[in-house]
Amino acid sequence: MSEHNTHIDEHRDDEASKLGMWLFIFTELLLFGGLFLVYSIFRAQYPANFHESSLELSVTIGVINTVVLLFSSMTIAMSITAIQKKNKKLTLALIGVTILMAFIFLVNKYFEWGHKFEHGLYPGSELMQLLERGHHLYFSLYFFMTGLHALHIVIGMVLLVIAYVKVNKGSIKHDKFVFLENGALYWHLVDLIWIFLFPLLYLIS
Amino acid sequence: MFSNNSNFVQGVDTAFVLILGISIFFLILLTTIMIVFVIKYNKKRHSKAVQIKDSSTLEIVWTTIPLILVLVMFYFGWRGFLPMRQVPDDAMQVKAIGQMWKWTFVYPGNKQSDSLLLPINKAVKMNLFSKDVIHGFSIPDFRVKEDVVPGKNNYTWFIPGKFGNYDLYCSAYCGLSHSYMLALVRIVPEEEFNKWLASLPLKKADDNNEGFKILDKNGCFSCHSMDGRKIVGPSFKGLYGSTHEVITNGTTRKITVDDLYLETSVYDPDKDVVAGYPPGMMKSYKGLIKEKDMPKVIEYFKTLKAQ
Amino acid sequence: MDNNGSHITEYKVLIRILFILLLCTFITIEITSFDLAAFTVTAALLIAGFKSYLVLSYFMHLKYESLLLRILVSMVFLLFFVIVLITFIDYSFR
Amino acid sequence: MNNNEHISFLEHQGKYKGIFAWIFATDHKRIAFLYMYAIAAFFLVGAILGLLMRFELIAPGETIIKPQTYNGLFTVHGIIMIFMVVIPGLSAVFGNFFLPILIGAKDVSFPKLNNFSWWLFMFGSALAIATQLLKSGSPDTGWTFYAPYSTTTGTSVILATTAAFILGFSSILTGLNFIVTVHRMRAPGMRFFNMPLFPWSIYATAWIQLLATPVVGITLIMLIAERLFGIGFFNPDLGGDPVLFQHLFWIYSHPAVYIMILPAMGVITEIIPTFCQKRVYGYKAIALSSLAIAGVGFLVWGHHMYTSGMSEQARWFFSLLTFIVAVPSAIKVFNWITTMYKGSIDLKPPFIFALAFIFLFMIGGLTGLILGSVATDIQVHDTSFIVAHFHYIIFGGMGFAFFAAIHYWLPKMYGKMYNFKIANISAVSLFIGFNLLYFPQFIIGIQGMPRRYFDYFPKFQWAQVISTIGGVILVSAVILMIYNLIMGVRKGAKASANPWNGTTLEWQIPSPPSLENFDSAPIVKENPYDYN
Ligand code: HEA
Ligand code: HEA
Ligand code: HEC
Ligand code: CUA
Ligand SMILES: [Cu+2]
Repeated sequence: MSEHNTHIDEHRDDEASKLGMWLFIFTELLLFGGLFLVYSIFRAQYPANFHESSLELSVTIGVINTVVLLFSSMTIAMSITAIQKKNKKLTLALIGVTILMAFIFLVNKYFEWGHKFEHGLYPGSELMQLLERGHHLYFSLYFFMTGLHALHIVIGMVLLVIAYVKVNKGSIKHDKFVFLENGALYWHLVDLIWIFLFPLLYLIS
Repeated sequence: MFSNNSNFVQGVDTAFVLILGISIFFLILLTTIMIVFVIKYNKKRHSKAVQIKDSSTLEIVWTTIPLILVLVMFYFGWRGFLPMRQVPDDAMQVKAIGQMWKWTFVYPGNKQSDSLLLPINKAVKMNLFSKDVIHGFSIPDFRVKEDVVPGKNNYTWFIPGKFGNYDLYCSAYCGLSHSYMLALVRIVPEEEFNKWLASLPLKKADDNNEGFKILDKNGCFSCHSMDGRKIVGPSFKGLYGSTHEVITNGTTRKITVDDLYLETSVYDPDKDVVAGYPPGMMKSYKGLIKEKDMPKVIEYFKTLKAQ
Repeated sequence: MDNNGSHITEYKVLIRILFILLLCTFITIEITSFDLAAFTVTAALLIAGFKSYLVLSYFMHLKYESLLLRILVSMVFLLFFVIVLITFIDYSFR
Repeated sequence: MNNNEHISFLEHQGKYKGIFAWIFATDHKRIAFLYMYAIAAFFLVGAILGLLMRFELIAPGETIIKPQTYNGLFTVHGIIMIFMVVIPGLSAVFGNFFLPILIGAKDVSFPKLNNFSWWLFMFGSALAIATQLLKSGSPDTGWTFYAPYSTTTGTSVILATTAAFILGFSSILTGLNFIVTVHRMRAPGMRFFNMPLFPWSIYATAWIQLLATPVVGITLIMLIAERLFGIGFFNPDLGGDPVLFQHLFWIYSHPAVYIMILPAMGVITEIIPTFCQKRVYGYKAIALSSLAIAGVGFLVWGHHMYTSGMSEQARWFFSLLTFIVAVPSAIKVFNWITTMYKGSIDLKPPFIFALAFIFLFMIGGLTGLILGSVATDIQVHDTSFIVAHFHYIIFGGMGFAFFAAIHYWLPKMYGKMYNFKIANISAVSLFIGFNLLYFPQFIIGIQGMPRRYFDYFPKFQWAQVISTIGGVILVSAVILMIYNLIMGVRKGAKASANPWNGTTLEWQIPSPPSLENFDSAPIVKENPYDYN
């Protein structure tokens, strides 16, 4: 940025950036951690209600989204292999596929949520207030957790789009790809959280 | 050694004196050492510092000693506390209801009172119940304190051991008049207690009225009475249908209390200010009392006839 | 933390991991469709734990990172686990 | 180093001029100044609110303000002091300035992020102050935001929690920056156990900031969602649980008290060896006890909830761990005092503040033991005993450490020296005013005076009057101290590079340091406190 701090940029430290990203991921994990804590406590208190409510969710959509995310997680991991192997075209293609997957995930989520909204089931709705306590808590958690997760998907997508542009411009290349690596790490975080969200929200017996 | 106000004083005060004693000992000891060093090794007297080597033995010693001491403190603290959770089976059950900002005590036989009268030397279990937010049931002289949490059946118990009047405070912050949420505790002989109990009125039946519940939950009754008394605001007794003067935008006019007036009074209290009361005392309850609940509230107002 | 000669994970490995992850997903669905009482949650969480282990080690390259970072990651998960456990000391006894 | 060609970072001409050279600065030293001026201003605002409360409490009944105003006052006083003053306080000001220098680095790892943290901090603070100006009135929940009161009150709770969330985010980014800096930027040859102890304490603090803050972040968002949509997590009518909010809140806020005190302990650990001209006693024990406090501190949050109706098992568990976390603090105190043994003690203002710190911290900490024990906490929970405990340990601890730090490092930061005599007078009168202000609160706390009380029984008045007098003395002393510091900076004598004869790296470079701190590679010693 300004002249008088150019000394900072002389010194490039990829390990530092990566460590920084990991630390940020720790923060995100504990952010969701708070929600998982709330979830576990209410689930322990209202097991039957949680089970009944979870039947309202479509396991199919959940499975599709899980597969989509796992797949995208793999493609973004592959993009790093590709850039290390100096294969720019493949890198771009893989990032592109990942972004596409993220988009599919969001479209899916849109329909899933939209379906609930149509039935008058959304935070603050009249119907929600009338539900039994356990059901109410379940759906509040459902919207809160998946909503926050979707927000992270959007942030991840933005990061990946930037990475795409940078790879295209050539500022991310085989010996300088820490931005892509960090974007990928963030994307895996999103996947990691979904790995827990899916069984906890969709598969309750 | 300690006062005999309740059966817990002994345990709590023992722990207190023990921890305080150890603390004061360390505070004085360390402060003295510090001052001695500052004087003795002052630059003027001791111009060259002596570099000393770390000693692991010393580190271990001064880790172990505090560790043992704190474990002792923990033990006494725990021992003083444990009886507070072990309620005898024959304890008299009294329900303490906390709401913004007053206490109500419900005795066996559905009798209710604003102050807590208790017979001496008899175990009493307080079942703590809140109608709105968290309050704190606290009688410092008895070493008794437990939060009154809505939706949770907290309890506490004690055996009063001395005649007299004691203060009961609300210890958990609960809003505007938190500091006025007090009650009187009176410890009396058993016969007096029984006589008093017999003379108590029954708990009011209003409790099942939907409108009453809404007003009660929002703390209206801390400023408005139902029996014609003037507290902070005018009484609700006979309010509906009555005519009186209000000040609207600085001009005095006469109104008759109807549905619409009640609604503005609740949602926009400063619009029509009752003559003789300062504006700005009552806050707007918009959003707190839902529009759909208003009819129930108004129905309830209609029941409060001025006989 | 010096690994400038960055490790390259082969495509094959990544595909294999994806395959295992998908398999785990379907096992989870199968398991939770039986009613094994408390065991179902445990099983589902164990599998999810295993899956996240895979994602962390291979997709996130943790396997090839410094020991320090691996310890830090496990500490974070441990911390969260301990916090949940302690909170349950309150909830399961009241 | 030739002094003639030395250009300090203050004189350095960058791309931006005037104010922009400051607010867009990425130099860690300039950012430290930015934090310091902002925090001093907030501190002043918070102190005035505190003083207003004291005047209200001077007599029973209404004296100068209405109950609702009083409730807003202690809430905003708490929010400002906790989230805007003491949590960023030492780590963002002196951590920013001296952490890189003490480990021989040019700057922190992410200078731009560092600047961004400051902007977030200012944004969050602006929101917090804006709550005062809204029509709905300042929040009246107490700084703890306990549900369900906070979900129902009509005041501007949403804005206040949003502010706290943003301030937390800023705190997380600062912590992240420092951890990476300590790992990646140490001068060649400096291993972890060659680092001075202030960086150690900042490092331990940074971990707490990083791992605890997100929990309160999500909790505050849940609270906002509760108000906006009625999600019901904390609302018993909808099946929720108010006590769960307390768990979540204290999972952050107990570790947060160690965010406040650890850097303070670090500062004291720097000052004592310098003024005793003696190597610090028990280097390893002090370093590791910081980590121990940070680690175990995560597991004791329930001691704020002994009366909330937790299970008995949880109560004894938290009590036991609370006592154990006190031991590392004791170790530090013992090591500090032993460091003075056979030293060559020079009673300069920074050292006097450090002595006051140790004494006040001991009182605050030892009364913490009374709170840690379940039986005695039942008696004093939510009374002014608690108010006295945390003012002793936060203001007497962290606050005095801040004053000690500014007197210790001011010559390095500005290259100027202040008047010692006035500094000593202000230190002593601060100490007297402080004890007058808070000690009586212990006594009436034991007798049952509840906290957050607008009004009280006349039997407590004697103490409240003493407290108010103490408050006035305290504020006058602070004004004297600040006046002295400002005069020092503006008109004081030029300070040499090493006025106290310290051994750590900051004293090897000119005052004020140059832009890149070290014009030649720093000489790293085996033991940072080597006086031979
Ligand atoms: C900087 C902040 C800070 C620090 C460091 C501490 C440190 C400690 N605190 Fe404090 N505390 C607060 C800030 C802090 N606290 C605040 C703000 C609140 C109120 C929040 C609110 O409700 O608004 C609070 C409330 C609080 C409570 C809840 C009270 C209640 O609401 O009922 C408890 C209970 O256990 C407690 C305990 C302790 C203990 C055991 C320590 C220990 O870490 C202290 C350790 C120190 C020492 C022990 C002294 C030094 C050692 C010696 C002199 C050697 C001799 C020692 C031995 C023999 C052991 N604190
Ligand atoms: C750092 C923390 C901090 C500090 C410094 C203070 C300072 C003061 N506090 Fe404190 N206080 C809290 C944190 C703090 N407080 C918290 C967390 C609560 C609980 C809130 C709640 O219940 O929710 C509380 C509650 C509280 C109460 C209890 C309210 C109640 O329960 O009813 C009272 C009552 O008198 C009080 C008084 C004061 C006074 C008179 C001062 C001060 O006026 C003392 C004088 C201080 C100064 C004069 C400092 C001036 C400093 C500067 C001008 C800046 C200098 C800076 C540089 C040189 C860089 N405070
Ligand atoms: C802090 C005290 C306070 C609380 C709490 C309070 N009020 Fe009031 N109220 C007043 C005062 C003072 C007045 C008279 C001045 C005015 O009209 O604004 C008043 C006036 C009224 C009036 C008009 C009375 C008349 O004689 O015309 C109504 C109706 C009313 N309040 C209803 C309520 C309801 C319903 C609630 C609870 C949801 C409530 N109030 C809570 C203080 C309070
Ligand atoms: Cu009820 Cu405070
Ligand atoms: Cu604590």
